[in-house]
Amino acid sequence: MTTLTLAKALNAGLRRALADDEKVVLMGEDIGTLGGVFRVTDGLKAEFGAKRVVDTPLSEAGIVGTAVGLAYRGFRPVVEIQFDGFIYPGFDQIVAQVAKLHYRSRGNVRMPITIRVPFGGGIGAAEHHSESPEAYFAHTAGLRVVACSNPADAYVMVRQAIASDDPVLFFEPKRRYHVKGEVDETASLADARPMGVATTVATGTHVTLVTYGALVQTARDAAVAAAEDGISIEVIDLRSLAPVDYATIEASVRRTGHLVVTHEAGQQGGVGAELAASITERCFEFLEAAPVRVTGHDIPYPPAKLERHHLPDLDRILDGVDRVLGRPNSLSGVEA
Amino acid sequence: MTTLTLAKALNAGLRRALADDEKVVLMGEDIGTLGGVFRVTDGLKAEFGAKRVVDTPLSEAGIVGTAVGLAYRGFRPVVEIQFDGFIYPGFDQIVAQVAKLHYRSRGNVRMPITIRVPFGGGIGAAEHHSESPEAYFAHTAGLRVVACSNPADAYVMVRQAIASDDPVLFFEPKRRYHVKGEVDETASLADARPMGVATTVATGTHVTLVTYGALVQTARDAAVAAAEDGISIEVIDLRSLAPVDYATIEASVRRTGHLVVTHEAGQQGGVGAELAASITERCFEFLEAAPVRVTGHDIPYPPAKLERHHLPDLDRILDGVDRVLGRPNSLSGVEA
Amino acid sequence: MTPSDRDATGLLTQSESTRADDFVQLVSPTGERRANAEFDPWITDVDPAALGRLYRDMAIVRRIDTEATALQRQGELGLWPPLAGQEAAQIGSGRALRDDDFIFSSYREHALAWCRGVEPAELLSVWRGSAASGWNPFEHGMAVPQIIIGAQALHATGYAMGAAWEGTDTAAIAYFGDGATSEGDVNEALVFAASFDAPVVFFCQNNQWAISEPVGLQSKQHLARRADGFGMPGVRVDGNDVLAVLAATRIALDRARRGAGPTFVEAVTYRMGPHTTADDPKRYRTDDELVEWGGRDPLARVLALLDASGVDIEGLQRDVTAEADRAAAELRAAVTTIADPAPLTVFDNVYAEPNSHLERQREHYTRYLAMFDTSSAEGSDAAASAPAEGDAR
Amino acid sequence: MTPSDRDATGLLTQSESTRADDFVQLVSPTGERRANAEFDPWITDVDPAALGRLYRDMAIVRRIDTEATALQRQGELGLWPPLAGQEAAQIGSGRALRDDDFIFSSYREHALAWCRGVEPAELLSVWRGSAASGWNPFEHGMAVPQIIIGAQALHATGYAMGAAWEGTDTAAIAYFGDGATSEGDVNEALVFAASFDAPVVFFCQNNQWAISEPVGLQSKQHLARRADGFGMPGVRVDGNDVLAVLAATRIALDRARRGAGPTFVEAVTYRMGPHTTADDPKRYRTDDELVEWGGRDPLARVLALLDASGVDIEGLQRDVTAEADRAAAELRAAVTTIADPAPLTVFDNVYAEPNSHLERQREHYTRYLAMFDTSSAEGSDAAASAPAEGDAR
Ligand SMILES: Cc1ncc(C[n+]2csc(CCOP(=O)(O)OP(=O)(O)O)c2C)c(N)n1
Ligand SMILES: Cc1ncc(C[n+]2csc(CCOP(=O)(O)OP(=O)(O)O)c2C)c(N)n1
Ligand SMILES: [Mg+2]
Ligand SMILES: [Mg+2]
Repeated sequence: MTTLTLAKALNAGLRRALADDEKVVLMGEDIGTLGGVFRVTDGLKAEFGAKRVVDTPLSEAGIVGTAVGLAYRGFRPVVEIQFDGFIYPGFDQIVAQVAKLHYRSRGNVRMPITIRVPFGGGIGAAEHHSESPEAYFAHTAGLRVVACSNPADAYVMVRQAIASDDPVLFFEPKRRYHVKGEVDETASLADARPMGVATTVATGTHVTLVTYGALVQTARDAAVAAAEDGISIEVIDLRSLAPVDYATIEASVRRTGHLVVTHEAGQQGGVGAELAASITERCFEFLEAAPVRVTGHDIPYPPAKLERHHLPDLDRILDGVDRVLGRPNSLSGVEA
Repeated sequence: MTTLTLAKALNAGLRRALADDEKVVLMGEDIGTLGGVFRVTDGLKAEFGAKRVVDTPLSEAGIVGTAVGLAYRGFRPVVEIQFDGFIYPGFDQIVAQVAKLHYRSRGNVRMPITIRVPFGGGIGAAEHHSESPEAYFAHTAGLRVVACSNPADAYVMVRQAIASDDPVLFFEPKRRYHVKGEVDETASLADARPMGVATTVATGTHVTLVTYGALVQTARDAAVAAAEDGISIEVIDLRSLAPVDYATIEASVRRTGHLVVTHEAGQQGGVGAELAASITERCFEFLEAAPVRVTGHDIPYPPAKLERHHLPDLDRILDGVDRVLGRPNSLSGVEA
Repeated sequence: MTPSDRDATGLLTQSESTRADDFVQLVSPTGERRANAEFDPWITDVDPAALGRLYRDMAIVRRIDTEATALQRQGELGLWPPLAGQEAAQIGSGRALRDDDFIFSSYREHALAWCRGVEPAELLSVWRGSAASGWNPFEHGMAVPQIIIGAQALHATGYAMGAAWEGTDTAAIAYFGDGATSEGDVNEALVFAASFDAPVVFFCQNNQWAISEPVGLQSKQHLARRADGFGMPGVRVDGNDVLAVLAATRIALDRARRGAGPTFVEAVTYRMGPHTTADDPKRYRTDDELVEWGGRDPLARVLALLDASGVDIEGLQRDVTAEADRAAAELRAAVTTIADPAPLTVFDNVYAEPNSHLERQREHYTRYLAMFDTSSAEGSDAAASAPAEGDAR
Repeated sequence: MTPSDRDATGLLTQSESTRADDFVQLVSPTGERRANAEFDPWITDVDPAALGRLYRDMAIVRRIDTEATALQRQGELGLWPPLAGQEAAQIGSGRALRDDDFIFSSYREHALAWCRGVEPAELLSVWRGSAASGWNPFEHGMAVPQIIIGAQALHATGYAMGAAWEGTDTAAIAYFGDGATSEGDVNEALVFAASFDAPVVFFCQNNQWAISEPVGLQSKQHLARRADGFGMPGVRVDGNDVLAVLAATRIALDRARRGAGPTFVEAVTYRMGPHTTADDPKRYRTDDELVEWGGRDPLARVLALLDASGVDIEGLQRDVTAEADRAAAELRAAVTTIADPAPLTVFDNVYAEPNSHLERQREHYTRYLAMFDTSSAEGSDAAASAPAEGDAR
C-alpha cells in the first residue's frame, strides 16, 4: 500500500497503462511538458516520450477526432479534456463518432478510447471550470460513463477504462485531486472490482444515499452526522453512471425503503432523474416515500462566491434525508 | 381556418414572424434558394430577400455562433438545423453560449434565438437523420425546449418561440410534416395558449399518457384502441419539455393514479426519466403503480429496416399501459 | 486618416486568381495531352493499356452508379447519392493508392469502394437500410462511409499519425466535398496534420455544390489555397482529368511516405446528378450549367486521347460496356441477396463488452416480441412476423 | 514512379517565410522610426502628444495589471490573467476603434476594457468571483469576456453581419490568441466573415504561448497567412510596436467600413507573465526567452522614440507614473466595494422570461435558507449568514 493523492493515483494508473501496452497513447492540451494543469500526467512525457504523451493543438474536436483515427489504427487513446466545460466543442465527435462507430461498423471497429474529464465545482474557479456534464453522456448509447471518488479507485478504474474495448467517459472529481488515500499498486486488474459495480461505502438501514465523484465524501460525512440523530444512512458510491449497477442499489432500497440521490449537476434530466425513475420502477412496493434528489440548481454554474449556494453540501443532503423520512425539513408543509 | 400541412403551417408562421418584425432573420443550410430540405422555408427568401432568409456556409457552430452575434446586435435569429443528427457540431455554441449568455451578462444581453430542429425517426432515413436529442437540451439550464405535434400548434408555437426573449430549441416532428390540420391564421398570439402549457388531447380516467412530437398521434390512436378494451386513457401533449407544465400532468395523475410516458429517444436519462421522477415526487401518494416509460432502446438509431423495432408504436404503448395497470403484458411475471 | 481608397498592399497579401480553370490539366476536354513538367514524371507508367484500365474503371463505376439510382427509383434502395461526373476524381485518386493506405471517405465515394473490391451487396446494404454499414473496414482498407460532414478528415489524420508513429510508410486519405471545408472538423484536421507531419492526403472533391449551395458561398478563394495558411502544400487540379488527379495524388502520397507531411488536393469537378435521389436540383441550378459541365466529361476525354494514341476505342468501349453491364447486373442481383435484418439485431454491437443495461433491454424486447409470435425472433426472417404499426392486439 | 526527391512545386504552392521578424515594424525595439510607405499614411495624425497618450495608456494598463496580480496574490481575487507584454497590441488596436465599434474579447484584454472606460470594480468583479460579469456590454461596446477559446470570433462575425445588414458602417473586432486559431470556431468565423463580407477585424495576439504550448505546435506557418486561404487579407505586425498595430488596425477597420470585408491581423507579441496567476511558466519556458522578449518591450521603444523627438520623457514618466499609481490605488480601493452577491441571486437572469421550474427551485431554496436564519436572505449581506459547509444542524 502506498499513500497517494487522487491525482497521483491517476498518474500512477496512467503510467502503468502506458508501460503495460504500447498502444496506449495520452493526448491533450498541456499534458506533456507541463504535466497537465492538474499535474495528473506529470513526468509521463519525460518517461514515455512525445509520441506516447502528446501535447496537441488547442482543439477538443481535433483531439477526440484524431483519437478516433488512432483507434481505427489499433491504438488505445486516452484523451484529457482540460476542464469539464471544454468538452462541448468535442461533443459531436464523442456522440456521433466515438459512441456510434462500433455499432455503425457492425462490430468491426472498436473504439477503446478513454476520455478523462476533471469535473465538478467547489474550487472557486471561473466560468466553465466547474461543470458536471455527465448526464449528457449517460444519455448517449454506446458510451460507458464512470466517475471515481478516491485514490484507490482512481488507480484501478483508469486502467480498467483504458483496458475496456468500449469508449469510456472517465470523470475525475477535481476538488478531491489533492486528497490522499491508500493505493495498492501491486493488485492485479483481474482481481479488482469491475468498474461497472457500485460500492457500498457505509452501511445503514433507514435511507439509501446514492452519489458519485466528489460528493461521495460529503455523503459519508452526512451519514456520520445523521448517525448522531439516530438516522442510519447507507451510502453507495455509484462509480458507473452508465450502465448503473442497479442490483446494489435495489438490494439496499428494498431494505431501507428510502432513496436519496445527490449530485452537483442540475436536477432536470440529471443522473438522479434516471436513478429515481428506475428505482421506482424496480422497487415501487418497497418505497415508503418518493425518491428525493438533492442536486445543483438548474442554473448555469454561478460565480465562485455563490457556488456554495449551488452545490449540495452536508446540510442540504441531510435536509433531503429528512424529507424522504418525513421528518421536519425545508419543504415541510409545502404542497409537493 | 385554413387546412395546412405541418410543414406549411410552420412556413406560414415563419412568414408571419418575418413580416411582423424586421429583426427576425432565418439562417441555415439550404433554407434560401432550395427552401430547406423539407421545404419549410419555401418561398421565404424570394419574399423577404437574402438578408432575411440566409443560406449559410456548411457549419452548425458557425450558424449558431453568428446567430449569437446577431442577437448581440438586436436581431432575433431563427436557425434551422437541417436534421437532428447535425446539431452536435453546434453543441458548444448552444450549451456554453446561447444558454448562458443572459446569465453571464447579468441580464444585459438577451438571446432570443430560435433553433429549429426537425427530429425523430420513422421516415426510413440514413444514419444521423432520425435522432431525438431533446433531452440534452432539456438538461441545459438557460434553454427552453418545445416540440410541436400538429399544424395549429406549429403555426402558433414557432411564432411564440421567436417572440420569446429566451433561446428556444424548437423540435419539429419530421415524420408528420405532411400531415394536414386546421390552422387559424388570424388568431392573435396574445390569445393563444402559451407554449409552456401542455394540452390534454384526450381525456381519460385510468391512465395518464404523456408524450410530445410525432408520438402524440400514436398516443391518441392508442387511446382509441384501448377504449375498445374498456381502458380510458388521458393523453397529454407535453409541448414544452423545459420547463414542463407539471400542473396539467399532476392534476391528471391525481385522478388516474397511473402514468405512462413515451418518447422516441432512449430511456437512460431521457425526458421520461425526469417526468417519472418528478411526478413520483409530486404525486407519490396518488400513484397506484410505478410510472412506466415506453421509449426507444438505448442504442444508436438503427438502420431503416429496423426502425420499427426501435420506435415506440401503438402496440408498445398499449403494452406499457397494460404494465402500469397490472394487466397481462410483456413483462408479466418478470421480476422488476 | 484614410490616405487612399485602395487597399494597402504590403504584407496585407491576398492572392488574386480565382479563375475557375486555374488548375493543373494534363488532358483537355477534347483529349489533347497537355505537357506539364512537374506532373508528367509521375505518370510515365501510364501507357495506353493503363489508360484503358482507368477508362474501364470509370465506365464501370458510372454504370454501377446509374444502376443504383435506378434501383432507388424502383424502391429497392432507400437513398442513393450519385457520383456521376466525379468518376475521374475518384478513380484517379483511388488508383494512386497502395493497398495498405487507408481511405476515410464521405458518402459519395462509391468508386473508391470499387477500387477496394467492396462487393455489390456490401456496397448497397447501407443504402437499402438493411445494415448500419456494408463492409469490414479492415478487409478493404476503407472506413465505413461518413455522413457527418467533415468528421472523417480528423479520423484520417489520427490514423495517419498512428501509422507514422508505428514507423510504417502507410498513408491515409480523407475524401470530403467543397461544402465540408466550412466545417470546423476539416480545418482542425489541417491543423493537426500539419502539426504532426501526418502522412495524410486531404482530397477535396469540389463538385461546385453542397446540396443547393454553390461553392462560392463557402469560399471566395480557391479551396486549394486553404492549405498554405495551415502550413502544407495545396494543389488544384482538373478533377475531370483522371491523369491530373492520378499525378497529384501520387505526388501527395509520396510526400506523405517521405515523412514530409500532409497535402491538400482540390479536384475541380461537377456533380452531374442530384445531391441524392431525394434532391431536386432543378430548384437551384440551370440546365446551361449542366450542358457546360457535360462538355468536360471525364470519360470522353480519355477516349479521345486513347483514340489519338491509336487504340481501337470501339473495341474498348464494346468490352467495357459489356463488363459494365455485367457489374450492373451483379449489383441488381445482389440487392435481392441482402437479407432483412432480424429484429433483435438492433441490440448487437452497441457495445463491444457485456452491458447490463442493454442486456436487460434486449431481454425485455425479446419477451415483447414473443407475445406476437411463437417462432423465434432471432431468425433472419423473423422481421416478417414482427408486429406492424397499428396491429390490433 | 518517384521522378525526383524534391517537392513538386508548380501549383503545389506553399509559402516559405516563417522568419519570426517577418512583420511590419514602424518603431524598432531601440526606438528608431522605420519608414513604411503603406502604413505611414495611416498614422500621420500621431504627433508626439498623441504618441505620449499611447504611452500613457500602456503604462497605466501595465500598472493596473501589476496591481491586479498583486491583489490575486493577496487573496482579493480568485484568478487573474496578466496582459504584461501585450500592452502595445491591445492599446494600439483599442485606440484605432470608433466608439460604435463592438469588441468581442477573450479573457486577457484588460487594456481594451480600459480603452472603453470600464470601471475598476466592473473589471475585477468577475475575477473576484463575485459576479458572472462586470459590465454591461452595451454601455461599453464590449462583450463580456469569453473563456471558451475562439467562440467569440463567431459572435463578432455575426454582430458585424448584422451591423452591415442594418446599413451602418460600424465594425466588430474579435480578439483571440495564437492557440485559438486551432479551434474550429475561429476557422468557421473566417469562412462566414468572408462569405458575407462582414465588417469584422480578426485580431490575433500571437503571444507565442497557449498556456504551456508554443505557437509552433498550433501552426508551422505564420498565422496571418491563414487569412488568404479563407479569402481575406492578412497582415503580420510587430505586436510590441504600438504604431504598427494602430496602423494595421486602422487599415483593417477602413476596409470593413468600406464594405470590403474582413481582415486578419496577427500581432506578434509575448506574454511576459504566467498564463494566469494559477500557472507556473517555469515548467515550460526558459529565462533566456524572457530576457530576449524583455528587450523588445513595447513601452521602452515608445519612450526612446519620444526622447528622440525631443519630448521631456522624464517629465512624462513622472506624470504617467503618478497617474498609474492613482489608477492602481483606485483598483485596490474598488475591490473592497464589490459586494458579495446575495445567495438567491444565483437564480437571477437564468431566463429573461418567467420560468415555472426555476421559480419553484428558487422558492424551495428560499425556504431552505430560511431554516438557518431569520433575517432575509435577499439582502446583500445575507451571504455572511448563510450556512457554512459542515455546519451542525
Ligand atoms: C454536420 C452535417 N451538417 C449537415 C449535413 C447535411 N448535408 C448532407 S450533404 C450536405 C452537403 C455536402 O456538400 P459537400 O461537402 O460539397 O459534399 P457533396 O455532397 O457535394 O459531395 C449537407 C449540408 C450533414 N450531413 N452533416
Ligand atoms: C474550448 C477551450 N479549451 C481549452 C481551454 C483552456 N485554456 C484556457 S486558455 C488556453 C490557452 C489559450 O491560448 P491562446 O489562444 O494563445 O491565448 P492566450 O492565453 O495566450 O492569450 C487554454 C487551452 C478553454 N478555455 N477553452
Ligand atoms: Mg460538393
Ligand atoms: Mg497565446
